[in-house]
Amino acid sequence: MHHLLPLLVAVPLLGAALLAATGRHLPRTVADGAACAVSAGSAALALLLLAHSSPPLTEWAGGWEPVAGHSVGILLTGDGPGLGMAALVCVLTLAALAYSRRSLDEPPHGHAGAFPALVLVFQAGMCGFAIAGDLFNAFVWFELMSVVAYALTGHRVEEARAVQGALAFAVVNSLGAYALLMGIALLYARTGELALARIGDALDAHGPPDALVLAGFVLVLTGLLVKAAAVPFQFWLPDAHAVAPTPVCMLLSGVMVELGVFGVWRVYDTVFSGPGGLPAADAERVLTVLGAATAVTGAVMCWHQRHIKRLLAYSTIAHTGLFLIGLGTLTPEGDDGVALYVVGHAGVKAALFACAGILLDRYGSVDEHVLHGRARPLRGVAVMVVAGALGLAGLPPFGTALGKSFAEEAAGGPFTVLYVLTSAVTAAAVLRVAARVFLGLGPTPREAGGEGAEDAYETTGSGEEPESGRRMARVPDTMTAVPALLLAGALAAGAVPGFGTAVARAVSGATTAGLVHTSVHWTPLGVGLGLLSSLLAVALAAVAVARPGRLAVPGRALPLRRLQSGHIGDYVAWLLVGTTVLGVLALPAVLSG
Amino acid sequence: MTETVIVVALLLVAVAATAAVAVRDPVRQSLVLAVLGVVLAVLFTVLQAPDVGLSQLAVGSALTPLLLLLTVRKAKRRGRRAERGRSAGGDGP
Amino acid sequence: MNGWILAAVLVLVTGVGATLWGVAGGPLRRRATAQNLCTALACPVLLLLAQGYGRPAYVDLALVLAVLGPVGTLVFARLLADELADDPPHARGPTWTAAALGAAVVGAVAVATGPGRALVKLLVIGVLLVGGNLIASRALAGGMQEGRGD
Amino acid sequence: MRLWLVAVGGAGLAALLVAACLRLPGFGGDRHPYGDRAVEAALSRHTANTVSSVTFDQRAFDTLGEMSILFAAVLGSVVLLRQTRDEHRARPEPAAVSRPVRRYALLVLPVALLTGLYVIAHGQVSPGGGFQGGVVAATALHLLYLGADYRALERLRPLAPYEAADALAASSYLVTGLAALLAGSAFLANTLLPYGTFNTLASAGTVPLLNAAIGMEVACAVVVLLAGFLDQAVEIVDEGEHDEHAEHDGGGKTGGNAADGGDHDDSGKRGK
Amino acid sequence: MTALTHVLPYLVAVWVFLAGCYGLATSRDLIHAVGCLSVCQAATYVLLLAVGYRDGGTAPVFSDVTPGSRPVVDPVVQALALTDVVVGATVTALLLALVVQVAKRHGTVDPDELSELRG
Repeated sequence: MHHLLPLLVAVPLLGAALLAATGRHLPRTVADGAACAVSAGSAALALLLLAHSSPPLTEWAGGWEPVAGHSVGILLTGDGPGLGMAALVCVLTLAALAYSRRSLDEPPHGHAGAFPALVLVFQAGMCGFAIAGDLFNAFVWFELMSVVAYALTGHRVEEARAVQGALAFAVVNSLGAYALLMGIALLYARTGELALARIGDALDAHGPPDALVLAGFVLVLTGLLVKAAAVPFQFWLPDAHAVAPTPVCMLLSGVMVELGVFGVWRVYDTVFSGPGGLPAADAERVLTVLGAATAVTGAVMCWHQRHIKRLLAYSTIAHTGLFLIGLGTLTPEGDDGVALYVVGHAGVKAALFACAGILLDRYGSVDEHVLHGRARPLRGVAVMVVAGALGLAGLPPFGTALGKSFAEEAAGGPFTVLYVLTSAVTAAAVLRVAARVFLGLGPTPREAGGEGAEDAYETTGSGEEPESGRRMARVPDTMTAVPALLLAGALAAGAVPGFGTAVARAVSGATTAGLVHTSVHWTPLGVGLGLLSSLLAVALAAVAVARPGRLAVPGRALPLRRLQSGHIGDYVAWLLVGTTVLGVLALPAVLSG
Repeated sequence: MTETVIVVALLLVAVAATAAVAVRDPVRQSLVLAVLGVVLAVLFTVLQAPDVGLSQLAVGSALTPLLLLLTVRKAKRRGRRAERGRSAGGDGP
Repeated sequence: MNGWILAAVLVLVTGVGATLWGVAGGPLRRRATAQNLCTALACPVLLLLAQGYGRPAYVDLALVLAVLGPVGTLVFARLLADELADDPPHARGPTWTAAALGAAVVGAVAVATGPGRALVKLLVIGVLLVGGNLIASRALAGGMQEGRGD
Repeated sequence: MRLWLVAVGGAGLAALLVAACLRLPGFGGDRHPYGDRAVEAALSRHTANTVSSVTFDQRAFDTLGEMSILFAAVLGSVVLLRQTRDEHRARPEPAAVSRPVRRYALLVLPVALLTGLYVIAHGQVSPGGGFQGGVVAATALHLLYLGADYRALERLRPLAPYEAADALAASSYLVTGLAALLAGSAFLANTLLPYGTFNTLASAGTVPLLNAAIGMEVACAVVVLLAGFLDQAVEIVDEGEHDEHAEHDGGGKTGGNAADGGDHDDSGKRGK
Repeated sequence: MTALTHVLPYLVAVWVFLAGCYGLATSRDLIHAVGCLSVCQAATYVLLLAVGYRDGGTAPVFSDVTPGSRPVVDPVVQALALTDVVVGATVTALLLALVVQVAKRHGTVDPDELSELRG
């Protein structure tokens, strides 16, 4: 069974290569169908491997089994969390490909295979990262998924914003990747190893942490947190997610960002959690402080958006912050909760992006003000957006609610309040959009054109072109079926009894070798908090719609919004500041050691 | 002696990299980057990494400058056109 | 102490260092000439190093540089022809010095190598190096286009 | 504001990195456990160039990833640099390159191609390999553009086969890996072929195969990549740009009627 | 001499990386910024190879030396760096392709003039 692990990468890559080779001569439907088949096949493979992942599968690529405990090959780790992420990637890729069959514009002549091939390579990169057990190998797949993501983000080259967002994305993430590589080089210099577990052992053998370990930790984390879009590395994300084609947004927000969080968990857990790494207190400080800042920033910015895709992008940032806080507890309960939360969030967020894509294709705009009341005929989509918003808020029995309740219980104290507020605010923003766009509630915004009167620090959603090339008269069935299925999946993740416990067992199989079993089920407190944040979200949205002036004070958030300047130089400067902040937060580890 | 040559190559790389950053015009920068590529290849050779040096030579001596210059040429043509359009339109900001 | 490496250090410091200084400032023609000279000088350095380390395998680097270095300069000559045409660089002295140095180094290494396949490779490098750089420098000086050359 | 951020962030990062450097084992240290193991493993598989052994045997899975990055970057560039609806193609004027340069280019072209192939072929024995040789060979082809003109290059470079070959080379790398899996060993295991005689071209098992696949992939990738940029810089223009375009491309012109407007090719050659 | 040379290569790598970051942050031209990014990348190669060096060592390529006759440097970092050099160049090309499109759609390559995405 373990020999099949590399196939998770090889199958989509082979599919992509063959598609690219023959794409010139294939009709579009065949190319899309083939891509879907490859993606479905690898999803089945991932689920099969996941079913056999206890005890964790390990595979040495190239058959370089260790001799006397040492190997020269590359370790692939097929444990519960890794394969779980890989399965999530495959399922979501399948959804995105199915969605893109009808939504995207006719590909340019002679490039029919290019888009599905790129999506398949993207899938391969993300799967490879999820199962990597070797630091440099993880870097390679990390770089692969970044590179494909740049190209996919800029796919609609006719659009000025798309290419600008893609370039900011590319520059910031490339720099993050180079920081990661520097960190790898530093760790290699100290330990002379590249396999994650070996690096951890060698660090422990060396003694207490010093400046070198700290620098390695900071640089590696910088790379991963840039991908996870933690404050202050988050600036690229709204720029990129707002302009990428909708199926790509589903993947970017649904799993790629979460893979950054997963990478943080994997690296800390296997490399830095021993006595030679970073003490738990310091790691906790780093993750929770950054997580809290990320959650607050994301929620505030999310509330102030009128560009719907950008709004969803900020809500992804807010939720990433919550994930980081959950991981920052460094407890098995926190890990379980975050794992489940990520699964639920992926379904909900991808569904919401799909709905935004429908709006864009149907009405040629994703601006909340321009669309005011115009989408009344799309009842099904309206129901899905409201359901998605409640999923973001954590209404039981969504998977997000179950995961969130566990994570917030593990975090405890003030973080519980933060969890409730953040999820409520992001959900309220989506509900506000739903009420205005689909129901036409509230006063019509004065400057419906979206031009001229806007204040200087705002990105309107009216300049976007429909991805289908022209506005669609009716919405194709696949485009509504995909978000409906995704929402159903997110619902099932919480509602199906035993799913949560299965996730928890998969996670604990990797962390504590299955010694500690947490059973994940609904608790009265968790249900209560979930209901509370949903109610809060509805109330906030109601106030915002009825009295637009009361809650949307533009002046108060302006300093924060000014930081999001769209200038690549600023983003790079913040990245440098971020590494310094990381270093300062983790500094006590070295001073005490 | 081997140590001296390593130090010399390192210093050359540091200077070339600084120059590549300090030269702000992309055309001139691409000339500096070409030199940086060659100096890096020498450094890799003295660090006993001929494979990497070969990689660097192959990429740095002709490929990267060609890509950079083609981009400059395309961008400049666009920029000039936009400028002319702006002055002709008369309503530029 | 290794004379070959000492020679390499000397060429590196005086020659490549000078071209680095040349490429970092001044008008475009000076920079373009410096870039050309840089490849012309780095190639002998690589040959000297290969001999100094006692690794004939390193000669491949010099071969690749001798092939691609002038190509790189031709790239500049071709794509900057308009800019360079206004103000063509003329650097006969340094160019011929570099060429002579290259020929001398190739000769010296060839003598040390002795006859064989390695010698053929060295001679090919020598021809490519000297010929390529003279042509490239001529192209920079306006020889790229028909009718404008000297 | 930005300068302050850069100063603060840069100073912090610099302090951190310098502190780390001081704690690094001294330059030239003797402790390289993984490296020493890799040398032994390479010798056990009769691979003279240890670096190639690491690249194409011990860590071939990494190289698969790197190759995919290359593949994705090229595919992405082709998509990004495609001809959009508001653009059309204009044939560039043939450039007149002076005779010595032309002669040099045509003379060196085969030499450079041979050098590229030589570097690829000797990957498992001496410094070199698919990555380096592929770039050299692909660059060599572009001597035609430098020494002659763009049309000459286009004649020798129909793009479709290169794009297909790029993808097929990537597939063949994967297929070699899968063959090992089907033969009952691990993915990308070097167990299919005999290891051969040390320090000859036919040594090191599947390393030469993977090496050749990478060489072909890199060469085709670079050709396709440069084609995208050359098309953009030389051929593709948008409406209203043509007059200016004529005065610029080709690098040099003998003069005469520069704006030869009758030479449009709106359908795009790539489509056919 | 030795105390300095034992850290000099690492310091040079750090310097090059920081210089590249500075150039990237203050760049007024996107093409220049991409060039600075490739400078940052060069820093990672310098660091990797410096880490793998061994005093008196030679390349682990046994086409012209007998295995075991001379100490060799670490081949692993070389393998890591060598693939990355070529791949880095193609990634640079991808970035430049984006710059070409930015120039086309915005008519400028000055990041200060790109102000569409903010807030």
